[in-house]
Order: sequence, then C-alpha cells, then structure tokens
Amino acid sequence: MTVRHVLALAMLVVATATLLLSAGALLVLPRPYARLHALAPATSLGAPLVALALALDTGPGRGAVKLLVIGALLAAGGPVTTMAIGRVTAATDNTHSPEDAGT
Amino acid sequence: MSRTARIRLFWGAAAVIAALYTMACLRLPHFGTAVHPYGDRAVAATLRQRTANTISSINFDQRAFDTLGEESILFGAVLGATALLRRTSHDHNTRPRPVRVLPSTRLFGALLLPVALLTGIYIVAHGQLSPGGGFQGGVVLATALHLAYVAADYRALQRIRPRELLDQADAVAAGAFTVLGLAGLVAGVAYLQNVLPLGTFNTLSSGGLVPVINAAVGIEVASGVIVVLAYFLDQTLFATGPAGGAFRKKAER
Amino acid sequence: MTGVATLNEVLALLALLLVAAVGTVAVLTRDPSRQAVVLAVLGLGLALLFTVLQAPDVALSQLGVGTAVTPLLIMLTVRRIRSKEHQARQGERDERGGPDGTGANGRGGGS
Amino acid sequence: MNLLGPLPYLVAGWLLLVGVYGLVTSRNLIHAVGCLAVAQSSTYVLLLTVGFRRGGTAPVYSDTSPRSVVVDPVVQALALTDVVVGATVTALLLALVIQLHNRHSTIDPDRLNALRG
Amino acid sequence: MTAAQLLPLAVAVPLLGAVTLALAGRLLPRLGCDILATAWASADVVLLAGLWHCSSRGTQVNWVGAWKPTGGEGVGIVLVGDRIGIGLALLITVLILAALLYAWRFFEEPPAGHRGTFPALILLFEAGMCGFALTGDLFNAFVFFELMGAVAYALTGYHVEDPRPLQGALTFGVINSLAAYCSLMGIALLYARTGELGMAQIGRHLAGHSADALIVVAFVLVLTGLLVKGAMAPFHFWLPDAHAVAPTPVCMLLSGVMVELGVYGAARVYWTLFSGPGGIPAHAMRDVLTSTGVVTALLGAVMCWQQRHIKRMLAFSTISHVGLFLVGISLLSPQGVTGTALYVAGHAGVKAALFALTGVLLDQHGSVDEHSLYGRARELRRSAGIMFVLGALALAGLPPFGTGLGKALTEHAAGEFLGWLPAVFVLTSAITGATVLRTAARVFTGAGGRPDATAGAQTRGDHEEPEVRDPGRPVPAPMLVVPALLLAGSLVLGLLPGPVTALTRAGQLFTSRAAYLAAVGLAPTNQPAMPVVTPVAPPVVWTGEGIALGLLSTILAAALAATALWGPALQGAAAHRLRGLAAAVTQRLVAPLRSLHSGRLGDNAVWLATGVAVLLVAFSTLVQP
Amino acid sequence: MNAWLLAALLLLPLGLGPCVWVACRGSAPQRLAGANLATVMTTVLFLLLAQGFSRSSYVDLALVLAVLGPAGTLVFTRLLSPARESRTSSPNGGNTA
Repeated sequence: MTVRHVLALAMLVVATATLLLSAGALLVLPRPYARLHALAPATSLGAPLVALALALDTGPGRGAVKLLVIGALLAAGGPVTTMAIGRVTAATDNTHSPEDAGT
Repeated sequence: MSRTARIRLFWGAAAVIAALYTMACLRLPHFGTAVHPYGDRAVAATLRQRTANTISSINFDQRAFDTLGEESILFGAVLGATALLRRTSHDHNTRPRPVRVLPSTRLFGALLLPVALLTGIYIVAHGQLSPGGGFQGGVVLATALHLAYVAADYRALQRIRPRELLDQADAVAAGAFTVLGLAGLVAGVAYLQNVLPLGTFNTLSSGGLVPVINAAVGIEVASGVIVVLAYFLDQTLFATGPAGGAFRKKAER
Repeated sequence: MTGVATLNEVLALLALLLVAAVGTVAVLTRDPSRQAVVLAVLGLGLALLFTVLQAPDVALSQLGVGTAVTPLLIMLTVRRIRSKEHQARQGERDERGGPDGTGANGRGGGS
Repeated sequence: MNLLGPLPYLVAGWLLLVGVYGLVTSRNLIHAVGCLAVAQSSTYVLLLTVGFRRGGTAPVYSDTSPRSVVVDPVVQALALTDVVVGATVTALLLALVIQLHNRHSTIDPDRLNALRG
Repeated sequence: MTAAQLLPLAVAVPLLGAVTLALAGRLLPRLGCDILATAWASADVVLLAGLWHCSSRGTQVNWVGAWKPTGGEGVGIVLVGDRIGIGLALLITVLILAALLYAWRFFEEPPAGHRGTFPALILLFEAGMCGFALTGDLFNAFVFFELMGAVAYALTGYHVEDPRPLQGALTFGVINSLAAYCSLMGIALLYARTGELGMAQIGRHLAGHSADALIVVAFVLVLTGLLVKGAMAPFHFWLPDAHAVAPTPVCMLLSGVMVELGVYGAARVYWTLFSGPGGIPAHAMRDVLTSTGVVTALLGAVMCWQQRHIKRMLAFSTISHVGLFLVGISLLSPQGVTGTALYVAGHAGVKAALFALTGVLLDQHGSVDEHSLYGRARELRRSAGIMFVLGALALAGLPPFGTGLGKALTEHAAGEFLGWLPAVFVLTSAITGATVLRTAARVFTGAGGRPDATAGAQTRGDHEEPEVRDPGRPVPAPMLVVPALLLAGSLVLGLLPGPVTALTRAGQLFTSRAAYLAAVGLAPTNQPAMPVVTPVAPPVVWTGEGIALGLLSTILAAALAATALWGPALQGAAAHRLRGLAAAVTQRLVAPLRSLHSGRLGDNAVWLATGVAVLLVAFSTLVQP
Repeated sequence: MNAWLLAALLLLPLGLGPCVWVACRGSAPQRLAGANLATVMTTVLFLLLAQGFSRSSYVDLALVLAVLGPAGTLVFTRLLSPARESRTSSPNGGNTA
C-alpha cells in the first residue's frame, strides 16, 4: 500500500465523516431555513473530497480527470441549489401561514 | 361503490394476492442464482458480434425488434402529445413574463449547459461500449437543454430550441430505425439483420449496425423528449383556456 | 471475492428496503407536488438499487426518467392546474395532505 | 448461501400492491399517475432481482475482462425498454389530466361522473 | 425472397407510413394526408393478403435479425405467422383501411401544422396490433401490447374539447397500463423459472417442472393483462367508458378488433406456454374461462339493453360478444377456435359498420342518444336505417351473415361440451341484437311510443360535441359506403366456403402445440420438421341446427325489440302484471348492477385487484400440484 | 476488505436515510433540502460503488447525476416558487424581450 493510497483512505474517512455530519445535522436542525445550512459541509467539502480521494486512488489519467470534474460539479452545484431552495422556502413561508415553523 | 366498501374489497383482494404471490416467490430460484441460460447465450452472442456492452447488443441487435416497438411507443407519445395538447380555439395565449433568477443560478446554468450537452453526447456515443446509449444520453441531452429555462427564462429556451426541426428530427430518427431494418431485407437477408462490418471489439466503430441504430435512437429520444416537454411547458406557461366549469360549446369561428 | 459478493448483497438489501419505504411514502403522499419530490427520491433509490444489482444501463435511464423527466412533467402539470385554479378563484378543493396531515393545496398557488 | 431469501421478489410485489392501493384511494389524478409509476417500479425491481447472479458484475466489457462472472443482461435490456414505456405512458396520461382539468375543472377521480351506468 | 422474410414488414410498413405522415403533415394539405394514409394502409392490406395466401402452405416463421437458434436455443425474437395470427393481422389491416377511408374529411380541426397526426396514430396503432398478432416472443408481445395501448389512449382522448373522452381515455390508460405491468410481472416470473422469453421455449421448459403455485401466479398475472384488454368481467369496466367516447373511426377499431386481440392473446399464451405438461390442466382452464365468458356475455347483454347512449350500447354489446368468444376459445377444441375465428371476423365487420352508422347520426344530428334522436333520422332510413337494421340482425346471428355462421359453429362446439351453453349464445346475441334493433326502429322510423327522455341510463348521448362542425352538409359518401362494404364483407364470410375451409385447418394448427413447436424449430429430432396434422373432415358450412338456432335468436331479438317498443302501450291485466314484474327485476337486479359501473378510477382499480384475486383462487384450487 | 464498499455501506443507511426522511416530511420546498442532499449522497455512493466494484465505467452514473441532480433541483425551485410567469404575474414583472 503506497502513501497515495493511505492518503486516499484518510481523505475518504474525513469525507465520510463530513457527509454523515451533514446528514445528522439535517435531521437535528429544527427550522426549515436552518436545515439548509446542513447542506453546506456535504456539498462543499464531503462530496468533492470523495471525488478527490477516488482520483488519488485511481492515479493520473482520464479516469481521474472525470472524477475531478464530478467533484467540481458537485462543489459548484451545492451553493447554487442551496440558495435557490432558500429563496423558495422563504417565498412560500412568507406568503403562507407559519404553521410548519416547528416541524 | 362507497369508498369504505371499495377499500375493504381492496384489502380482501390484496390479502389473497399477497399470500399466493409469496407462495410463488418461495418456488422461484433464490436471489443471485447462477442459472441464467438466456443471459449466458446473449453474452456469448455479444462477444461474437464484437460489442462491448451486452445490453446495447441485446437492445440494438439481438432483440432489436423490441427496441423498434419501444421507439415506436415513444414516437406515438410525441404524436399523442401533439394531438392531446394541441391548441384548440378555446385557448387564448398569454405571453410569459420574464422571471428574475438568482445571479448564481444564471451563472451556474450557463456553465452547466455545455457540460451537460457534452455529457449527453458522450453517453450516446459510447452506448455500445460503456453503460448508457441512445436512450440515456438522449434524456440527458433533453434535460440539458432545459437548463436554459432554469437559468434564464422560457424565451432563452425558445431561442435555442429549434422546435420544428426537432419535431421532424424525431420522426426522421424513428423512420431511420425502420429503414435500417429494411437494409437487411434489401441486402437479401433478414429484417433488422446486422449487415454492417463488425469492426474491432471495444472501439467506437465496433458492433456493426449497433452504433448506427444507437445514434438514431439518441436523436429520437432527445428530440422526442424535448418536443413533449415543449407541449407541457406551453400549456403551463402560455395557454390559459376556459377557467373550467361545464364544457362549453365551441364558439363559432 | 466472497467478501465483495456478501457486501454487495447487504447493499442490495439496504437499497431494497429504501425503495420499498420510499415507494410506500410516495403513494401515501397525497399532494402531487410533494409526491413529485418523493418520486424523485424514489428514482434515486431505484438507480442505486440497480447499480448494486449490477445494472448500470438501467440505472442511467432511471436517473434520467425518474429524477428528471417524470418529476418535471408532474410539476408542470401541477403548476398548470394551480394557475388555472388561481384564475378561477376556486378555493373549494379540500384535499388532505400526506402522512404529515397538513392540507397543502394552496401552497405556492399564487403570489 | 442465500442471504436475502425471497425478500427481493417480495419487495417487488409490495410495490405493486402499494401502487394499486394508491390508485384505489386516490383523490387526485396527478397523484394517481404517480402511484402508477410506483406500481411500475415493481416490474423493474422484479426483473433485475431475477437476473442477479451472486458475485457477478455488469456484462459491459469496456473495463473488465470478457471472462468475468456477469449478471443476466437480458433482463436489463427488458427493464430498459420498460423504463421507456413507463415514461411515455406517464407523459400521455398527464397530458390527458391537463386537458381534463381544462374542460372539467376538477381532477378528483371520484367527482368525474359523466360516464355511469 | 420468401414469404416468411416479409413477416416483419407487417409491422414495418405502417411504422414507415406513420413517419411519412408525421413528416408530410406540415407540407401536404388535408386531402394529401388522407390519400397518403390510405395508400399505406392499402399496401399493408396487400402485404397481409399475400401472406395469408402463402400461409396455406404452412406456418411462416421469421427470426428477426436472422438470430436463428441452434439446437432450439437462441437469443432472437421470432415472428410466427400461422393462419390464425395472419388472418387476425389481415382483419386488422382491413379494418384500419376501412377506418381511414371512413375518416376522410372527418375531422375539422387537425392540429395546426400537424395534419398527419391522426392518420399517423392510426397507422402506429396498426403496427402495434399486427406486431402483437404475429409475435412468438412473450416480451415482444408486451412491447406491442403497450404500443397499441399507448396509441389507443391518445386516440380515445382525441376530442380534447369534451371532458368525457378525456375521462374515458384516462381510465383506459391507467387500468390497461396497470394490467400490462401485471403481465410483465408474470413474464418476469416465467423468465425466472425457465430462463426463456420465446413462447415455445418457455412452454418446452415448463414441461420439466410440476405445476405449482409459481406457475399459477405467473399464468394469472400474464392472463390479467390480456383479459383486461379483452374486457372480461370484472375487468371490463374501462371498456364502455372508453369506447363510448372515442372518435367514431377509433371506436370501429377498438371494438372491432383490439378487444378481440386480448382473447387471442389469452388463447395463444395458453396453448403455447401452458397447455403442455407442467402447465395449467385443461379442465381448470376450461372451467374458469368458460364461466368467466358466460358471466361476461350475460352481463354485457343486460347492460347493453339498459343503454340509451348508442355508442355505449354498442360497447356493451362488444363486451357481451367477447364473452362468447372467450367461451368459444376456452372449449379448447379446434372446432371452437375455428368457429370463434369466424365469429370474430364477422363481428368485426358488423360492429365496425354499426359504429360507422352511429357516426353518421352524430354527424347529422349531433347526438347519439336513442331517446332524443327518436324519429329524427327518418330521412336516412333508406340508407343508414336499412344498414342499421341489417347490422342488428347480423349481431343477433341471422344466417347467412358471418356472425351467424361463426355463432353456429361455436355454438355447436360449445353444445358438445355443455348442453346448455348454446342457450347462452342464443340469449345474449338475441338481447344485443334486440337492443340495436330497438334503437334502429326508434331512431329511423319513430316506432313505438316516444320514450321518456328523463328515464333510462345515467349516461345520455345528447349534447355530444359533433365530430364535424358543418351542420348543413349531406352525409359524405365514405361514411355510408364503408359500413355498406363492411356489412357486405360480413355477409360474404358466411356465404363462401373458402374462409371456413381455411379456418378449419387453422383451428387445428392453432390448437396443436406440437405443430407450433415444430414450426419454430423445437421439434424432437426424430420427428419430421412439420408433423402432419390428421386430415381434416370436410367442413360443414351451414347445418340445420345452426340455421335453426340462428333464426331462433333473430326471432327472439325481433320479439324483444317489439316488446320494448310497443309493450308499454299494451292494455290488459296480463300486460300490466308483466310490466310490474319487469320494473321489479330492473329495480332489484339491474339497478345495483348499473350502479357498479360508476366510471370511477378507484372502482376500476379495485375490480382489477379483485379479478386477479378471484382468478388466483380459482386456478389454485383447480390446479393440484 | 474493501474500504470503498464499507464507506458505501455506512453512507447508505446513515447518510441517505436522514435525507430521505427529511424529503418525506413537510411542505414541498422543505422536502427539497432533503432531496437535494439525497442527490449529493447518491452521487457519492455511485462513486464509491464504482471504485468498490472496480468498475471505472460506473463513474458515468455519478457524472450524469452530478449534471442532472442540480438541474432537477433548480427546476423544482423554479416551478414551486409562487406563480410569476403566467398571467397572474407579480407587480414587478417586467416585459422585455
């Protein structure tokens, strides 16, 4: 097992932990708007880190490039979708009764 | 039948079906069985046809007739949507108003659009090699185009969507599949027979007729899905027909 | 290799349970726009299951159909019907919500 | 060794029954179309679980040896066809729902009573 | 090039036609599209007629893509053109041609820029039905089943201006799709057991197992899709809703041949897959399906009698007749198949003609309601009226119509199995014939008293959107010529001995599993490729018994119609008491039955589940492992 | 043992499970947060499975989902937002081409 693979494994562990943390936060955070903050670690750190770990494990080549592209797409898509969801949540919650503020 | 009676009847029927279906499942070969005679034969035939993706070989070569029917269903759905969502004289149009989109969404959509198109083309082109093919790639291509709607507004989509052309492309691609089948008959062999040279295993040109049919399916699916979605988008964003109530007699023209 | 095979089957078990659960919720969610979200998740679950069952081709088309096209079609239909109802000023429909029980029909119906 | 028993097949049956239950109790035609999609997913699940082979991998040879153990490709081709069929049927039915609402202003199947007796 | 090589063209030609029409729709005017569609449909008729001719030499078999199996094990799809299959495909193409001719200048408002949409959909429908009739592969049958289904939903809802077609099409679509998925589940179970998809191959593999719960469940699931298409009670609820509201040319096709394809599929699946060892024993099949057929026939007849919406009435008459077809098939005898095949062909002509004539009424008077049309169509009585009466009599089984001959042959075969079955045939055809006769008399001559416009069925037929909006125009010639030709065809079928001779042999081949297996190359090696079917007894076209029963049901129909027309006006205590009895029966028995036909999606779905459960219980108790 | 598959085994119930739970509760926009994270989780799972089964071609799944996932979420947000595009437009809707 080379240093590269060990590094990849370490990144995998960190990434998995981040993703699990995000998922846990999604469950725990009470308000719908606050829940959106739970998405950030997963999309910005966890997912790209997994892609990076895989790219590292695969070694240089076309496969690694594809993996990095996927990582970049995930990292870029996260904030954009989060903001869009936030806007819809705000818009609909403002126009309607705050009945579900506590769910 | 009252709702309660209906639901009671359903529970009775469901209990019977569930019991007998469970008994049937116990007689099935266990999950993960090693006995797959047809599958094994199909794999062998695929390798003889020098197609790397067995599923593509089955879909476009061994059981191409199924796919012909399947693509006809898609073609029929496009025609059906044309007929069902046609503009009748009841409907009058309104112009959709532009929407304010978050700048981040706009930027992301603009960046993602080319990537998505490339991905779609890649999935179609490698259909006979890696997972994917005409159908999957076609759907990605169609969805990619609708990123323009998400990122900007419907007018942007209308500008980059040559609807008439796509409508015809759909028909032409559906016809191409049928005609490619006829090629075998013209050559004096069977309908849908793979008459082209088979090429080298695991290259883009391998598989004879497979990549050609695959490409036709890709074009048909992409244009078909776009056209169907276009009819739905038109209904949602444009047409405001009668506000409901009892159906009315058509106004004199 | 048996290790991988066993892991594969455990993953299949998990994915199957996920699909069964999400499918049930999708049926029990009575409000169409909420159901569309659940159907999108069902599409994801099915794609995952198909991958674990070593069917990447089917998983790919399920991704396209299940997570993109079908929810989009449903949402377009919902949107169309809501805008018409808004026009007609009919607040008469009294649909009950999903398992969570909140009536939800007017949500997002108009500005 | 048989880890899962008949469970995968039972999940397929469950999905079908749940989908039918949704159709039976549906109060909204869009919801009914969604339930039909759930019922259809049972066919994908059954087809693919039937074709699974323990320790097998996908019969796609771009990145694996033609001698590896593979699962049944035929059911995958069938499921692929089935997915397309499902999408087109969904589109057609939703088109009908839209027009029905245009003319009838309700999409509650229990309030559509133009055809009886 | 052999005839067998041309088999896939039966599907490919209409597909190509649909494509050219979709493309030409934006260039050609209406007339051009109609001519083009007629040309394609004619081409397919010619093709199928040629194949029918060639099929006299034996079953035509085509392995699509030349994936011919070696040693009985292959990977391809087989098309099997035996006489019944090709004959059915020929019937389909002829009806398609008739519907397209009838629809010349029929629709006023084709989608702008898509003038070819309607004929293109009709041609796709043709491709689906022909593919289903000819395929010898179970999954391929599912694909074509879905093709004809999907196109039929769109065609049924074609009149988007009116909510009723949309409702009918939606129920049709949801229930038939659900049933198709049930079939696919069954196919998957069979694949799991046998690892095959070809019908003959599955049948051969099943012989290696005993009939257990798996076989029963798979059989019932596969059968569900077919019986729903074939509108067997309690799977029939969708049919009147869809057939009553579809555009008239589409009704001609749906009632004329699509429903019958369900029965054909059930017969094909049973004989090829399940009739051998390890399948479903003949007595189970016979008991269950004969009772289903009888129930369906009686129910359809009773419901038909109650209708005032003429299209819905004809739809229930179709249900009733399809019930009889199922009885004929489930006798499991060559004579039953021969008779049923002839009955189907004759019925297709008559029923399509009746729908076409109803279309004339709709065109001229904007209504298909028996009561509101009372006496209004007097000016049409010399053309449409006479044909309507002829159609009614043919429906009742009047010799020498093809329906009469088919009924006589099937009846005879049924009588050999159970003595009282011919009574069912006579009774149901008399009731359905009487209903149509009653309508004809009221609408075209104003016979009997003016019916109470508020009474009767919940579904009325007035306030229909006329299909062509041009009130003053005369009846277009095709709308009268096509039904005349269809009726003439049905008459010829009963007069000429040729079809009977051909179908007698066809029936023998169809019921011979060995012949089918041999045709697709699965015969044991020590036998000749094509086993010689025992020489056929020279077919008896018309027997005294057949003519007598045909006349009996016709007279009964006339009597019933007369009672309906003039009974209410009769004086006297006996008549009064009889009327009271009839009212009581209607109240107690018929009204609940009618309220079951609620047209609701949920009810439809629950009946589907109930039907599956009943079939499962019936077959599992009858099949002893 | 296969670290990638183990990670997948961990993420499938513990990572995807909560997302699905959230996606099945509350109003449609609230569900979107769960669905969105579910998309990301599934993409990651596809990547892990591809590596775990040592099938590099499975990476295409992750690629397609990475493309379709955000697009799908954005479509949802667009169509769930209060009606602004049809005739019942908000007062600030402009009218430029």
